[in-house]
Amino acid sequence: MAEVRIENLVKVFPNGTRAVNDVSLAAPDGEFLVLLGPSGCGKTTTLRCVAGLERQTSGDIYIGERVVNDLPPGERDIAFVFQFYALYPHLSAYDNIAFPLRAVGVAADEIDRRVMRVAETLRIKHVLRKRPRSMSSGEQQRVALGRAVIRRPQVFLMDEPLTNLDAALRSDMRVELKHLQRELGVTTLYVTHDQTEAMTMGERIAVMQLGDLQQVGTPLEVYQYPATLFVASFIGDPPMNLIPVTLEGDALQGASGHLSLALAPDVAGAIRQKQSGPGLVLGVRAEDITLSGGDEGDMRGEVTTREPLGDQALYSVGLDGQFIQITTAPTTRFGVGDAISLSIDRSRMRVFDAATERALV
Amino acid sequence: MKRSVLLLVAILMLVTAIPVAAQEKPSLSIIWFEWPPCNALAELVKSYEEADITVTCIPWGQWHDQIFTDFAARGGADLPVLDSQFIGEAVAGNHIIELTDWMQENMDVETYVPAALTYYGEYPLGSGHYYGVPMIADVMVLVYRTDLFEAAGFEPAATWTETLEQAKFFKESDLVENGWTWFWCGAPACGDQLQVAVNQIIWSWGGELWDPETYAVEGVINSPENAAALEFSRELYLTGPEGAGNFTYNEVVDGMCNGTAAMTAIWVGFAASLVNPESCPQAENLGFAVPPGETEHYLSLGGQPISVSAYSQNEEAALEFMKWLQSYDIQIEWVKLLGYSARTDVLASEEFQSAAPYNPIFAEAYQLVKDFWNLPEYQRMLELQGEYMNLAVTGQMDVQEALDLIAEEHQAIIDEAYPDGPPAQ
Amino acid sequence: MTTQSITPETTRPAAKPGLRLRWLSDRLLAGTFLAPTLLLLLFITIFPLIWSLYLSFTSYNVNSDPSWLEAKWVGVDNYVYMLTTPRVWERFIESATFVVPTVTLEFLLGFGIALLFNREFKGRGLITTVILIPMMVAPLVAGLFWRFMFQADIGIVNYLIHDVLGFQPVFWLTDRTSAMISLIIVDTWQWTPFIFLISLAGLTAVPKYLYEAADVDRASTWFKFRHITLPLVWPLLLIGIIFRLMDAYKLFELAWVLTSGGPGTRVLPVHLYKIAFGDFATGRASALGYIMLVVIIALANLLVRAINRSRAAEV
Amino acid sequence: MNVQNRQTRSLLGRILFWIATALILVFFLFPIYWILITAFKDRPDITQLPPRFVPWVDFQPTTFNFHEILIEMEVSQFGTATEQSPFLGQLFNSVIISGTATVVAVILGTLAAYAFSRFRIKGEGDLLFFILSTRMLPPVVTVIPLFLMFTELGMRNTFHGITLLYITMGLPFVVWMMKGFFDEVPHEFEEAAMIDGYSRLEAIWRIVIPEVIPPMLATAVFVLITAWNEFVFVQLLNPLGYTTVTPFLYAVVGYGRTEWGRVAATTVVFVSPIVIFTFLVRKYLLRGVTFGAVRR
Repeated sequence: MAEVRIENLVKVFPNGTRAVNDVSLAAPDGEFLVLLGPSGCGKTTTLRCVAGLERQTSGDIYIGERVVNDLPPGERDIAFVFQFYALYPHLSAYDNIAFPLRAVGVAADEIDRRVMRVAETLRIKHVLRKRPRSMSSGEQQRVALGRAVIRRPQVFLMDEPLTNLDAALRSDMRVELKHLQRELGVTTLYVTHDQTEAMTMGERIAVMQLGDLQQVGTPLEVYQYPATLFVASFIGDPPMNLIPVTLEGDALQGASGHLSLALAPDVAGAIRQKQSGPGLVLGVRAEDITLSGGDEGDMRGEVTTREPLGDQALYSVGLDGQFIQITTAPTTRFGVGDAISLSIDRSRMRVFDAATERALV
Repeated sequence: MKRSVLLLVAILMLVTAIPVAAQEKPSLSIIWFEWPPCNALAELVKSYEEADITVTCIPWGQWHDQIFTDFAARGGADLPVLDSQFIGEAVAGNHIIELTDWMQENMDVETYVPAALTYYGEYPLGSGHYYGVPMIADVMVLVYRTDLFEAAGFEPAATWTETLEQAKFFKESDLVENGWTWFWCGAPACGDQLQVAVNQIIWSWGGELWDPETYAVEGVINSPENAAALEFSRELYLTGPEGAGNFTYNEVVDGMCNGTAAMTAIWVGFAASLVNPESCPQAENLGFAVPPGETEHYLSLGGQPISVSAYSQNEEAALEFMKWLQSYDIQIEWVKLLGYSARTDVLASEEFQSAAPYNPIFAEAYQLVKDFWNLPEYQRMLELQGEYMNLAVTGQMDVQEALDLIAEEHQAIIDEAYPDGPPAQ
Repeated sequence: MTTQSITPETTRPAAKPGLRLRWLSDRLLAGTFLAPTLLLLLFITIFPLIWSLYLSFTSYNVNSDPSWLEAKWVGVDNYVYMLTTPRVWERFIESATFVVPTVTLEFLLGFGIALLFNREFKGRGLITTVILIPMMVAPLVAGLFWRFMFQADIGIVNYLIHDVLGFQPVFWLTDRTSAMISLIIVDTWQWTPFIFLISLAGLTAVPKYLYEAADVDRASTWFKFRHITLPLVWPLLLIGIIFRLMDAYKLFELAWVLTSGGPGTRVLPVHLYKIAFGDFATGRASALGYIMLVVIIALANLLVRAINRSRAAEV
Repeated sequence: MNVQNRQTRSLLGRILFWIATALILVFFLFPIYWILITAFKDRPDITQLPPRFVPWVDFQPTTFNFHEILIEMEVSQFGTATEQSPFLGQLFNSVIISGTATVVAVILGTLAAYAFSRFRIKGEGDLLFFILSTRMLPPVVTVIPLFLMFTELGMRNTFHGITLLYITMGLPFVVWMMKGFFDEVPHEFEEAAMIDGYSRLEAIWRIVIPEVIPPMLATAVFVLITAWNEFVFVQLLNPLGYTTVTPFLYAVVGYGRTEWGRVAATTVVFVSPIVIFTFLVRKYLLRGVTFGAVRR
């Protein structure tokens, strides 16, 4: 098993687009690191550069201690699972899984033993004789996985392997994949645009946008302490409420005066010192806001919608043309149009600099 | 009876102009292959009042098959000009009418070169039944480079062996690249070129292709004389350009005209193009003579007979035209237009002798003519002869072996076609 | 399933009432689509087929027999004659010595060039189109000009071999073996572009990600060729080979013009032509024609079955 | 359109590549070049040795041959009789005959191919093989019966006669090529359209037609080439009326002296329409010729 290190990776395509913009990232040995971001953010390109399927414009890639920039994919000891599985249409499942071993001339009985073991673990023994065209997408996906696993590579590189599965199968596969990876302990870079996959599978998540690495952190850090406005808006469902505010003295004031949030002097001081301009954005999760009937909270407003979500209720309150979303216990009973007041948990809020979009506190 | 051959594909092409229905004058159509005499004939017929005549000249490659496909469709031209060897096929399919009696009344039969009448029209040979009359006579003339002969102090030789010595001399000399160039192609697409060339050498060595009385080929075509004649042909071949095994008339004319060969013998029909400086750079240096003989002196007969189609709508008018065509003064007009006549009186006439420098030589050479078998099986026998003799001449097969193979297969063809011997005369 | 051809996101057509009886329209439609092709094929080919098949059992000679309706029935004599005459067997062998090397050479050369050109390089579009021109030239002209070039004394090929490189001149068209070689060279020159085009089409149709997967699986170039390219492209090549096999087998014009059907190149169609148009022995010619047909159908059948087998193993 | 973008990184690899390409181009294109320059030579230059390769350097190009075949040809090399060259008329015939035959063959063949690919046809395999086998009998055998049949039906020397024949000759190729293509086009999109209420015909019109144009054009190239260069049948069936160029090509070779210049000039003019058409559709050639035999 090996550590994967990427340093100042840049990739500019011949048509000029800067797909990857100076990304530096390291996945320690055995870690399941997720590359998360919307489509076109450079996550797949980064993965393909690590695999050697694309040649980076500049920057270095290390697998274990070796620099692999100039090595062809075959010599990087990595396995790549494609989004569309890339199974050989003319070969049976057995031959597809056996392909990498045959490519390097492993003995037939050894191949047979290992293929059977992999088929066992991935529960695809019943399809070994079939060809891809006559298998379900779930089975095809597992065969693709089988082809990667059988080689016992140092690194797994997976490009959205679950996107083509139906919802139910996808959640099962998430668990299975995670379990398989932990059992094999192989360092894995996993690309996805689905934040639930990222949150549930990734030991750490690297969030990318327009080629830039926004933040790398554990799911909790990324969820609770987003480093940039983009990460804040991208992670979490419902997304973090982002309210434009300004610092007046020791309090954050909303544009229309409905919101004023008193801060501890040291916190206000820290903001004032780090902020590059007057514009600030207050970020607070729906579950970090509490509703109350009275009028002593940080903000007063009127309930616009209420959605029962089984284990929670989701309220939205209009403020200066945007809607603040608040999740509460299912039993709270405020109706549409009721006047309510909101109070924000100071310890779990984030303040961002509107210009640099970076978190200040 | 010779067949001049073009290099091209022999799959038929009909170019008979549909005769315009003349008011009262009947219309006749003639079909021949495209070469200067055909244009000359078109010129000649203009002076004929009793009918509107259209002459169609089609590329040689399609000529034989075109006529016979028309026969198959029971149509075609009123007056087809066939080749001497076609007579057998045409009579077998009774596509042309018998002219034996008509000839006696309407033609001065006695003035013709006897061999011409026989070989152009009689089928089966010696049967006395005639189906065609001479349209044009043709024979090969020796063509040589007068300037080279002067330089070497040579005169056109009377015998083939002496001619060979001359050719060898030229081959070794640096006066010219090659000695004797000839149309050695014996392949199916070349028709009868090698065959007419070698036949006259075989006959001049006293050899025969077959015995016309007994239809026997075995022992005749592979006789010692024939073997010697074929051996001689091989040596003559070696004095020519390399790889001439596929030469046709085109390559021979090219060779003589761009000056890479000293001597050849070719149908007099080509003479007109050889003396035309515009199309032949060596025109001034080309002399003509009677081709040589050996112990005997025979030359392959060329020329074509003209016949009357059995499917012609106006047979009378056709026969009238034939009578007009064969008359002395029309034959004189014919030779003036560089045509060639089989009538000895015309050949001796002053008009003919002066029409072209080589005409006197033609008149003399034409007396020595002899021809193949004109059996319906002519085609297959011709092919076999061409294939094996070509291999012998180009040194790819031993001469005797080639002749034995020809004899064996010719005999098989004849035995199959005439199981109980030659047809009753 | 790459989405090269149709993108799933094609906007759905606005719903419009279609024909109610969908299954009828399908069967009716199938009929109307197939009818013109089948009728035309039947109309044009059926009469000649029946006519020549019938006559192959008669001694009909289009020249001497008055009409083919009264042709004399001789049963299988023609077939027996054809199959027992040694000369006909020579022709079959000569045909084989032409067809087999030619189609093999065209396959190897065509597929090789396709592999070579299956990459990005300057002028790729132009070169892949210009190289097709030999295919467009009439066979007669190809034969004529190659004959001009192969002419022993004044041809350019011998000029190059003899005068420039100093070797002995080759009798391309007159020597029995070299005549066949020159025939093969010219046919290969004219029809390799056909196999090249089909091969290149096949190579570009193989999805790129398969090669990426193979690269990752450490497959060598040869291993990729042997286990991905060939198996996927092979059925397409077979179809190309079938068409080439049929045409090379029927070759007539080129042999007639290049070597005049001369020594060593008397392939079956030339022999057949001589029988049909030289001797006008239509009965015999038709018999030989049908023997040839049976041989080529057997060969083509083998190849077609091979294609279906590769597709059928699709289970 | 996937193209292997293995950059031949190494310099040696690139040099070898371009040497191989040069050799290939010389082998395939030199004869074409030789025909082209022969068309611009007059007779003495043509058969000279050492051969004249470069115009303006080795020989002065002349348009004499083109003048002869396009305007007026000197008929017999001996006399001075000239006649208006029939070439242009025949070229027009070639265009309308081969053109119509190609268009009709491609359309009919494509419809049949669609039927074979989409509907379950009884005995489909045998039917397809029958269609293919119509191309197997050597023309020499079928030429006589066709000649008799056309004479009987009065279809000789007509436009529709020869065109019908060329359509039939082109159909097998079109059916096999287009069937392969249709097998490759997924059914789902047509079915989806039909579920939305479209009839099969409308589904074809909206979904299939736009997708099928490229391979039809690619197939058209092959059918056109076969019809354009056909000689055996046209010169037997249409000697008088609607004759195409190929018989003229045979005749123009000449008798006594091979008219290389005229043959070359005729070829250059005769082959250019096909080269142009192929160049126009070159983009579609690759995409259209897969016969659907390469599985995705």
